[in-house]
Amino acid sequence: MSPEPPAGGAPAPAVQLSAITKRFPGVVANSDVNITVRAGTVHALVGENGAGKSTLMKILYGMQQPDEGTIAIDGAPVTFSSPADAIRAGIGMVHQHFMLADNLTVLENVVLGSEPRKGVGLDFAAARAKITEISTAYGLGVDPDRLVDDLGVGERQRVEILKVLYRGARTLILDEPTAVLVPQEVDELFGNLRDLKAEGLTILFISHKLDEVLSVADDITVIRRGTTVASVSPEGVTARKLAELMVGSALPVPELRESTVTDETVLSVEGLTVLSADGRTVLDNVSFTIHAGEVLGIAGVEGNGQAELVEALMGIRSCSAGRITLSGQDITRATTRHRREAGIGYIPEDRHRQGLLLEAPLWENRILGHQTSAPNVRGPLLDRKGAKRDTERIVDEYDVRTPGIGVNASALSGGNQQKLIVGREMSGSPVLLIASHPTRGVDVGAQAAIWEHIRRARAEQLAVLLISADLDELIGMSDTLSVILRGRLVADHDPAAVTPEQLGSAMTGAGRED
Amino acid sequence: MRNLTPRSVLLGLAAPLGALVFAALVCGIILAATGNSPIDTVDAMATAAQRPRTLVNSVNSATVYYLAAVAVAIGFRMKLFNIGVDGQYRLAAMLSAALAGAAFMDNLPSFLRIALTIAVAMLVGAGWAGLAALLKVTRGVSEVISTIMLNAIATYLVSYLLNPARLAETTAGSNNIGTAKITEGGQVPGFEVSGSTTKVFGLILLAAIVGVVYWFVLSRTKFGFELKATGLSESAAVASGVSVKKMVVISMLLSGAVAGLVGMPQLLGASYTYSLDFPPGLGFVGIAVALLGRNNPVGMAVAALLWGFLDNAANALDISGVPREIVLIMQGVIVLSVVVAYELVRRYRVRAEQQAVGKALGRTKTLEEVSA
Amino acid sequence: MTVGGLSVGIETAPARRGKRLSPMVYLLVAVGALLVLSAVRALSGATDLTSAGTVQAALTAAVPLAMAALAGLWAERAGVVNIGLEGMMVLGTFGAGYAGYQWGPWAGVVFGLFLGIIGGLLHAVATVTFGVDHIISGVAINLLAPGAALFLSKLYFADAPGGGQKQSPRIEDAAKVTLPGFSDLMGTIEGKRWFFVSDLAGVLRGLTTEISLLTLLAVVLIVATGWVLWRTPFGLRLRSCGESPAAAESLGVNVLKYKYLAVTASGAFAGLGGAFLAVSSGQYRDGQTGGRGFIGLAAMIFGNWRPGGLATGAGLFGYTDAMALRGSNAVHALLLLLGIALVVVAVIQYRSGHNVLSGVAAAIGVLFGWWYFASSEVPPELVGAAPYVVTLLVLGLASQRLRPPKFVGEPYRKGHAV
Amino acid sequence: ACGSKNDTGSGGTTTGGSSAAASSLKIGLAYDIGGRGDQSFNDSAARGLDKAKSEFGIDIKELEAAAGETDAQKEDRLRQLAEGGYTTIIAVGFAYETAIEKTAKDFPEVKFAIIDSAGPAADNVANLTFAEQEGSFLVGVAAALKSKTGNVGFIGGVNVPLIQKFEVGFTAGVKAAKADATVQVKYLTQPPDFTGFNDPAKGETAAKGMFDAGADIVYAAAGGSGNGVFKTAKANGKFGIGVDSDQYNLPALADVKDVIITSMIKEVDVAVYDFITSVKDGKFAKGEKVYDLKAGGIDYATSGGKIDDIKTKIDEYKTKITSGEIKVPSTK
Ligand SMILES: Nc1ncnc2c1ncn2[C@@H]1O[C@H](COP(=O)(O)OP(=O)(O)OP(=O)(O)O)[C@@H](O)[C@H]1O
Ligand SMILES: Nc1ncnc2c1ncn2[C@@H]1O[C@H](COP(=O)(O)OP(=O)(O)OP(=O)(O)O)[C@@H](O)[C@H]1O
Ligand SMILES: [Mg+2]
Ligand SMILES: [Mg+2]
Repeated sequence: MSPEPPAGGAPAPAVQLSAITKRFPGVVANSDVNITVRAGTVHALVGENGAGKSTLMKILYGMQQPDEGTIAIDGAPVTFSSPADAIRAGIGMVHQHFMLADNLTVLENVVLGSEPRKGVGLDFAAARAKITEISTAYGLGVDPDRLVDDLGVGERQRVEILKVLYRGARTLILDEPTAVLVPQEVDELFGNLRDLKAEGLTILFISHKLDEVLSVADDITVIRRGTTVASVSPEGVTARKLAELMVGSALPVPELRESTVTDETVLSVEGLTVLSADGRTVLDNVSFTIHAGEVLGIAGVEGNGQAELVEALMGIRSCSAGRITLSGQDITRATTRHRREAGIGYIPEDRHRQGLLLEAPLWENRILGHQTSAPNVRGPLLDRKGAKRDTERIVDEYDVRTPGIGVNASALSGGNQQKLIVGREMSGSPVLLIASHPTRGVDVGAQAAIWEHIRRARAEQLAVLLISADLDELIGMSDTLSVILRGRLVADHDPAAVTPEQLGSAMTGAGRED
Repeated sequence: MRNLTPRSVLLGLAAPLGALVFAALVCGIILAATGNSPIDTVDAMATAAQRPRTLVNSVNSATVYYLAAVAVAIGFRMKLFNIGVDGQYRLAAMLSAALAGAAFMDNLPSFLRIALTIAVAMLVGAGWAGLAALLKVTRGVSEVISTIMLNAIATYLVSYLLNPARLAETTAGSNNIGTAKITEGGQVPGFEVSGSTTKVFGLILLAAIVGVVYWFVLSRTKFGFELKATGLSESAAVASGVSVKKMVVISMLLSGAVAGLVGMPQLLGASYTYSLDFPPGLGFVGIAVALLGRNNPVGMAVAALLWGFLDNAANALDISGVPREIVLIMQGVIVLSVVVAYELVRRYRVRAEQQAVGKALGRTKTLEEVSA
Repeated sequence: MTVGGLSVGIETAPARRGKRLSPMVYLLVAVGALLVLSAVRALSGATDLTSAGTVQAALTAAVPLAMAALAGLWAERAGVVNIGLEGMMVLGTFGAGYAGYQWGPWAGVVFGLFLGIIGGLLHAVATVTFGVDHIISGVAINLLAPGAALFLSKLYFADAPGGGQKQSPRIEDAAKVTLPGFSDLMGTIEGKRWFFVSDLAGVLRGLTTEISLLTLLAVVLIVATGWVLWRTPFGLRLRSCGESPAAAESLGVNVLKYKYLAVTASGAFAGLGGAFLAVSSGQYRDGQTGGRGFIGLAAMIFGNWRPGGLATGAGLFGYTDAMALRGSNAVHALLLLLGIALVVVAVIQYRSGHNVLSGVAAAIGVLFGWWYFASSEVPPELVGAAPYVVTLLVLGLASQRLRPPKFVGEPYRKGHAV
Repeated sequence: ACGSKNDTGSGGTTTGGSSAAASSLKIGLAYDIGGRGDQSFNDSAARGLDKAKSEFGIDIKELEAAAGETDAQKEDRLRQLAEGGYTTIIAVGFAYETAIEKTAKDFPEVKFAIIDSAGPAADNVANLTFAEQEGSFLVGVAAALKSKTGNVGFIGGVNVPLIQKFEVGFTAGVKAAKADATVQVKYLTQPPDFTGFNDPAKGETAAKGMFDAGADIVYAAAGGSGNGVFKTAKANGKFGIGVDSDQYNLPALADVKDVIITSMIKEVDVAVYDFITSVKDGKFAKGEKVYDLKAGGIDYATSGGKIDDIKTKIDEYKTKITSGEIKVPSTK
């Protein structure tokens, strides 16, 4: 697939990006970026949200064309006008967001665009054989005939990697592949990466988790505001130093200072059981209590019932058994509206799906979810002035970077969208905050701000249910920690004592008989 | 609504005007290519535009189209596609005409009669639309299919009822058949316009009220907000406490109720009976007008007037020898080109907005800025 | 917990969909349905329920609908809603009329297809290139096409021999074929009025007698569509544009190209549907399509965006429509049939715990049964409503597992997909 | 006279007067939906107009109705004609009832005619109506006499009172000739869905159903959908009866004409021509003029010779009707 390295001397770099500049309307995503990736290494790319990492990788993968600059693969200059060109040059990419068609099978997703043929037809047998072979070789364990819709996140991630391997890529781009994985999964993945590296493949790796980067990378390039600010080797640098290079300031840590837990019960859940549409038990007899001023963290591999728990608490999903009490009031059968009015704030897992109206201005997004309370409404009428004024306040207090409150939410970057949501859900003094992955995909600066807001509200007696895949965040922010596994709360941990590794093994059920 | 700056106003006008010019050009080419004179066409239209009667007819058509468009738009705002406005208004007009023409109604005061007729029409329209809503929320049946089916079923129901043995009566010597004529007390008087024997529908006021209420409810009330929110993102609406099923039912009922009004200006202002020549197909015109007016209360009014004028200019074209089908072609081309123009302007706006956000983030500068 | 490695979480997301039914099950269902039909036929004496004539008429009625539905399928599988089917069909009828009377039915078919393609291309330019809302573009085409067809027919047919301003001269019909021997044998058996056997014979005779080559072509196209879309790389790429254009783009699939191809094909199928209608009616007439494009769209949704399903939808519609047009006697028997079917549904639903639904089904079923026994005919004005009512009932009572392509109706711009 | 066709019809009524005043005649004609070229009712009116034009050299203007329009739009059409100096205006179809009523009032010097409606009454309006039931009765007799199975069919395009007149007359005719005969009745669509006049595929299916149910002759009062009826009749070795004009002689139906045993002729062309002539000659007469068997405005066709053997029988009935001995019903 890829051209032979030039005979003799040092091998040409697998990838050389020179003076890449890419402008979007109003934004220069990349400006004069220079990166050299040695063949057969893992090369990490770090930087804040919006620093331009994904854009750079998309350029390398032919999905976007640079305005200026050149790309050289194995020493030979190339121009990619579509991913097809990049794939032909031996480049594969696992995207930050899943690029999978839910309603197609794994096989169909994998072979798409590079189908084996028998006559004009698709050679299903050949495809199946090849997928099984790769899957076995790398221990990916995916069944080619399952529908992607039925897969969990971990499996989807592996399908993504399979897609790349299937095309025989020699250079792999992994854009935040670990964001949704637990430590054990991350270790497995890194094991795979090392295998691949041993076979001479080159890997470009993007992550916000700096310790991961330090553990797996051979070289690290730091990108800030669209340009390369440093190239370092992991031996000579610490996570703290890396973060400083990224943002130019100290690395914040999730940390609660002193306990504010009171003995006033805010939320009490007893025997909560939820069935899925097809009758499976997705939440099984779950019970817990959260007090005023307490943060309860829930750890778990995605897809073990967290989403269902949150939706059941919010009244989006009905429960088949159990009791939910909020400040002494039974809300088991209450509507979502009623629960929100009773003082539940909600930071959803997927802000685009549940948190925002992307095609509506910020001030209308301020009303969303709070359309029955001041300052947004007066009686049945909207209080447009009130809502706008309060949106200004949120933009101010939460440092939402926007030219105004009249722009559509879609125009904001993810981190800024998240800050708006946090600000909104913290308004009107809620008694309980349900926060699902509140800092996912948010850069370190914004992360610190969000943590600080949660801390402050907790000090003012807010009860918080925190669900996160970031174990450091969970350990640092929680007063109490529970692990959820297959719809059941299986263990409680003391955040002061537990390590991410212990938590990780509890999450996967390792060492337990079930 | 965005702030009104001279540029945004200009942009807002550029799209429809540019599109109209383009549509005129396309039609001109078609006419010329088929041996018809574009000049004559323009001339005929200009003549029509100066004839009071044509204008009155245009306004009357627009009144009805506007009501149909609002009915459709209520659904559209929520991503519901009510193709059934057609069946809803026909059934509603037929049943309310039967009621309004009934003998016992003669004893009621005029205002009450009219109000009752209109109320029944709204109820029937809402009821017929409600069937589709019910099927959707309880059984998940796509409203696109159910309303197509209900349109057809309404046709059969109406013709079953429009029978001398049931709700209709025949006039000797006439080949028409219709409900009993509504006597004067049940009619809504129109507005005289000098130079035209035809009057402007009195119920144009009803259309105006419906437009204002539509605007107010959508942009000023909690309910309107939830309706729009559901249309923009169902999942976000659910998470924010909106019961989507309830919204589907309510908005479908509202849409049907407004659909029920569609036949009223014609029934109470001109026909006074529901008979074989009661205009059909208004629901489909409503779809086109709602789309052209982008579900916007003022936009739809403009679109309805344009549509009404084109329809009523057809006679003038015919008389000057231009094939009247060119009107249909013109309407299609206008819809397409207006929408393309809107899309181009929208893209331009999005870019401008992103630029503004970029500025707010301090990211517009390039190399020099980064080196800091 | 299968193959070692990253296998956590597998159990939490098991398959949700029911398994594919085996052909045996389909066969059993078909036999069961025919048994019920036979019983109702025997009870009511409405031979038209299973007569060869009804089956033939149902086929004829279903073919243009199925073509429209297939047209919808092609576009929607690639992510483009095509509500302009009606307009594209109209173009097809005109094209068939224009070429058909001059150069024979097959030229008509080709020309109808060609005009359909023009309609499809227009839709593609508007929706794919300019990102216009798919519904708007479709509505515009539904306005444009009939206007254009009428405009052209006045131009070309007014002075043609045997033509008129709104109709083309006569078109020869396409040839029809009959399975020799078999058809007659079935005819004999059908005449015996034996329970089930004669009914089966009637259906088989309908399927083997005087079948237009156009009908056969339609069947071939339905099967071929299934094969092309689900069994070839081309089809996979096309479907991926409707399921996840971003994924397709990221793997080097030229999404715009496939969308163009799909919408053009959609126009071609709609044009074919129109052409079939015109050729089998013997001429183009203004207003001939009579909403068949919309019914086709409904058949496609009914069929869950699958070729087999849409053929079933079109068939069901064609069958009831044929019955309603052929005589009201069978429609009266249909009341009984519906009554029985609804009670069966009620029982099934009751056993799977859907008590409310079961109750509703039972109530409507009893109502239909009562209507049947209390009357001797359906009022003639209402007979024609049969196909619409039946479609609604089937949709309302069958469980809803419809799954449209995920990105259908979404505008797509290269490099902008997330 | 039974072989009566268009030409004889006109021959009977022409005054043959000089065309001196004719060139000053400006005639406007407003069609119903379908317009010129529908090969049916509107076309028949057009033929009358053409004949008048070729004979008198008058100035004519033809306008067409659009589907789904309102009375106001029809009225506008008539008014535009009147304002444009057309002093003789013919409205084709009962849909113009209201429009004529309103327009005629304001243009007392203009002479109006409306076809198929006795409704609007004014000093300057002539109502030209037809006794379709009488002609339908005669073809009903023909059907009954020609049928071997004693089972015949009636297919109406759209279920409206006008077409019901055809049905009622036909059924009466069949029963008169053969009391125990069966008449199957089917309307293709219900109003306001007027596609039943334009959908040959539906006509074909309905006719096939009737043939399968034992009918051997079907009377198609269904406009263009009748083509499908004849097509399926031919394919099944059965027969059809045409409507409005002598369909045996229509070029569009040339290849199925041998199954058309007769047609119910409604001489709209004669009515139109007569009306124009009367205005030209200054003999305009207001009020209803019924074109029935007696007046020669309604007849049956014999082209093709398929009913030559029963012509005498049919003519007996014809005489009875014209003499008033048989009164053919026009409503159910
Ligand atoms: N298609 C696009 N159109 C306009 N702007 C874009 C587009 N893609 C990216 N951008 C902008 O370019 C900048 C860089 O985005 P990019 O996705 O490369 O960031 P990133 O470093 O990957 O961030 P994250 O860590 O959040 O993934 C951002 O400001 C983003 O808003
Ligand atoms: N997912 C698929 N993979 C491969 N072939 C398919 C798929 N879906 C349909 N086909 C093929 O397409 C053709 C027609 O499709 P059709 O909609 O009838 O599918 P089907 O097999 O009946 O599916 P279902 O049982 O889900 O309705 C058949 O030949 C079928 O084998
Ligand atoms: Mg990124
Ligand atoms: Mg199937």
